[in-house]
Amino acid sequence: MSFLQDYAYYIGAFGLVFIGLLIVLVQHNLIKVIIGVSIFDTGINLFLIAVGYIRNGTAPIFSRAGLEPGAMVDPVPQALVLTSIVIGVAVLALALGIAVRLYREYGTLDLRKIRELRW
Amino acid sequence: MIVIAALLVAVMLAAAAAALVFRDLLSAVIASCVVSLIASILFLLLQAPDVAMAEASIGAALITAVFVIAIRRTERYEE
Amino acid sequence: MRTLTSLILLAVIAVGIGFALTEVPFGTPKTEVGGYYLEHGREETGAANTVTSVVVGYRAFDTLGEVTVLFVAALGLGAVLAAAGGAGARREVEPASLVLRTGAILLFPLLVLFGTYIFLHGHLTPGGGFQGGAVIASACLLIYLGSRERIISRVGRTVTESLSGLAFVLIGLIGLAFSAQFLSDFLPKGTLNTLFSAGVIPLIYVAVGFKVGAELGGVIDDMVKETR
Amino acid sequence: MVNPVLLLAVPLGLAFCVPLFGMASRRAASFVPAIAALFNVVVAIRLLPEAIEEPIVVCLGGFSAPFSIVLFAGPLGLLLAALVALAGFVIAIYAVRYIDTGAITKYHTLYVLLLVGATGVVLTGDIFNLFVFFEILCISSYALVAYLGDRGGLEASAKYLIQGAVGSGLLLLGIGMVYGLTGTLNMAGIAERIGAVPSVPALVSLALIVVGLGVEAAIFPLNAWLPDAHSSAPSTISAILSGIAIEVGLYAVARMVFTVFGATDMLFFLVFLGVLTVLVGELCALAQSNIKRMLAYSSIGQIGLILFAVSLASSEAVAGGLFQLISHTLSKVVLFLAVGYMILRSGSKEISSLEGMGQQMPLTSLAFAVAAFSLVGLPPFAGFPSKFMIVRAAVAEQEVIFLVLVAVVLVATVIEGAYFFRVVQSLYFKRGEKQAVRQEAPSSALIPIFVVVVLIIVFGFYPDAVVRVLEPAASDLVRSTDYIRSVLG
Repeated sequence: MSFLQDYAYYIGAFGLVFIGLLIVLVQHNLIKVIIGVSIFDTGINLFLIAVGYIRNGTAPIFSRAGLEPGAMVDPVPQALVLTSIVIGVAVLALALGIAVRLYREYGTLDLRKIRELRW
Repeated sequence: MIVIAALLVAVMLAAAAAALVFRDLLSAVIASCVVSLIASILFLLLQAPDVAMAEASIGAALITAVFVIAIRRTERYEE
Repeated sequence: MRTLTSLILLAVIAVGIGFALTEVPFGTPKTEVGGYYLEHGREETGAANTVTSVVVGYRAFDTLGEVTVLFVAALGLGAVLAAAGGAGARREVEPASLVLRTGAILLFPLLVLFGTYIFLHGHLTPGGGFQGGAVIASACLLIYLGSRERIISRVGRTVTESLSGLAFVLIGLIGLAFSAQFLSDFLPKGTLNTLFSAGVIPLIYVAVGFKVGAELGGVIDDMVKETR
Repeated sequence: MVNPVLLLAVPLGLAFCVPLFGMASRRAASFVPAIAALFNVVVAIRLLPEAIEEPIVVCLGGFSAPFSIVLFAGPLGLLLAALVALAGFVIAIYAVRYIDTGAITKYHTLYVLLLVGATGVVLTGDIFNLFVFFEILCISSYALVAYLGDRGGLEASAKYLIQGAVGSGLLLLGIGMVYGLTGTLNMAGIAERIGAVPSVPALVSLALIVVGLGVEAAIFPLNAWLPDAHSSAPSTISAILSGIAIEVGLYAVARMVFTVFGATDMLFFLVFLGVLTVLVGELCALAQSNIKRMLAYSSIGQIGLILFAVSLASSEAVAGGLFQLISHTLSKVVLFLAVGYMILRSGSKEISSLEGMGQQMPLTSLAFAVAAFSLVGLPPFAGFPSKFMIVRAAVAEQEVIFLVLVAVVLVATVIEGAYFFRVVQSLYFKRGEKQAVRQEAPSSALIPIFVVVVLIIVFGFYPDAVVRVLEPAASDLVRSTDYIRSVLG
């Protein structure tokens, strides 16, 4: 049980990171690769939040009286992840736009077939 | 609580693995949407409500919509 | 072959990260920067939500960079899709059913209202400019689902994007001119936990909300009308 | 005193204005990048003497040092900011006429934002802020590589984007780990505490960060995207990517390794990687028949040389590496801009199609030849003193292994000479088969090109003008204790 308590979130986060990287490395379909990048990003975000967590902590919002700053989780990783989620979406949207255009030029999304530039 | 979290993690990893093996891109996108949704519940359990909201609205909803539109513009099945 | 090399590569990374993680134990307090923000965030920025006081107060410059990233991506998407010159095939779209259409029309103002509520209360409750902007963008998605014809005005979108970005920069420059530094707070802090508190934070979040809404809505709009 | 934050805020504000100008008139929008870059040149050069005396540290938001985002405007940061702005200005003037297809307003906005991203990376003193500006730089380059919307550009952009996205993910992972280990995001704060962290986790996070940044810096195994991207982009974008983007990536790597992590035990590995990058780049460049691809591979070689010099870590070697960085930026800007109109006039990117250009486009060819000679390292041009400084510093290490590596670098220079002379030869001494009349490039292109050519020659004759700034810049990079003191007091 204590193993789960210590490692459940880390396992989840790095599980996503590795599955995401695996998709990027072994898949040939561009959209599939982009899905891999999205899972990879989610894993990193989960890791960052897990770094900032404090056991039995509360959310860092002083919504009512009697909340102790010492018992709150670290707000900084949450701020970083907010930024990183938005950046991730920006990259994914651009990637999907490029994928749509590539499909129109080549008629396929298979990265093995899209290789005019190799010498 | 930790049991719930561990179960969620297991389902999330299974969904991610499903995204790896599905040859139907639409199913793969839905699987990655499930990953994002569960991640947003995990954010909530980790006392990060702001991030959970952002992940649910941006990471799970909007980007899935963009994925689906992109798949409609291209092709649904991997070769 | 490729799978095998990838797996070996990942295994190497995994071992390295595994070693590193032993020094980052889960669930223990590790940082003093975060502790400082929790202790002093309320009086220094006036926001009850400490995440907001970090995002829009202490690290507001990151947020400016972040809306810029979104701006870059939306512009880039527009540029990439515009290069086609509208050569795509027009396809006939089926009109949406009456239920969907009516539902979309009814829900649209509610969603926009909800998004506005989220970014106006960013310094009090969870949420803020990004989440609120995303809700507004999903209202745009709903419009597309319901009426299937483009109704988002291109000019309006460009003006919103530019003006909200400019507003953010100008708030920063006013801080530089009348107070200590770029992006420093030049308004009174007000009472904690009321709507009119936290100095410039609500102003910045309004600008961010408009900007994120316009960018994400624009991304969806660009993708949708790409072949129509 | 001018506040260094204006170097970022003013161009950013102008970038948000470009779409508004664009609605009024496209012509107005196309001059904004030049105005923004000119502003930055003036401000950066004005601040430089002050920064050499004492680095200017700006705490944004008015909070005290480790709790706010810090801008560190030291001699190195401002020197690179001035270089970014100068190259940006020249290319922006050229682009006013050169870019005439596609979504022109969007091009100019993205271009200003690319400059903002590069300037932000060199000025920031906060590791996560560096990530944000790095993303601005990368995402605007992904979009600009695909700007023409042709098959090559889209394919290159897709490859670049996927590799870049994985790279920035790894960078973020490294940043998260560093935050978990040291509890701060301020670079000086990390530098102060990293000594107390056990070495394996510190090394893992440094490795993640270096790999993440190394994708953009085009260090050897991570540079598969570069030749495609640089050769398929519009020539103005090739010039800015080759002259600015990879250098900024390399700056970030050096800043992390030297100042933040103080990882002296990693340096030999980087020296070796640098030499490998030189060899791979130059050998591949020799095999090319496409002129832009050749220049792209030559950039890889040059980046390897700069990495080699900087990783030697003696202050003379670092200064030499930075000088090489400046002369490479100037030369590559001229080369890509000159080649831009040559390709436009001849309609082909093959080197063989450039035969006889020496007679038909004499001024453009002259600029190309000067920049090529400078890059190879021939005297009276800027490339000679910089390469000479690097070789002298490497020999001064007095170790056999460095002598061997210097020999390898010199062989690579000979290879570089071989392929550039081949191009210059076909420009001047071969008569093209087709006697088509090709017009000289317009003056809107020639004036900016020759401004840089003059700089190359001036720096070649008076290297001291640069070296005076380079020495404080080098110690800014290498001496991390001074860095910590000026930020945290």
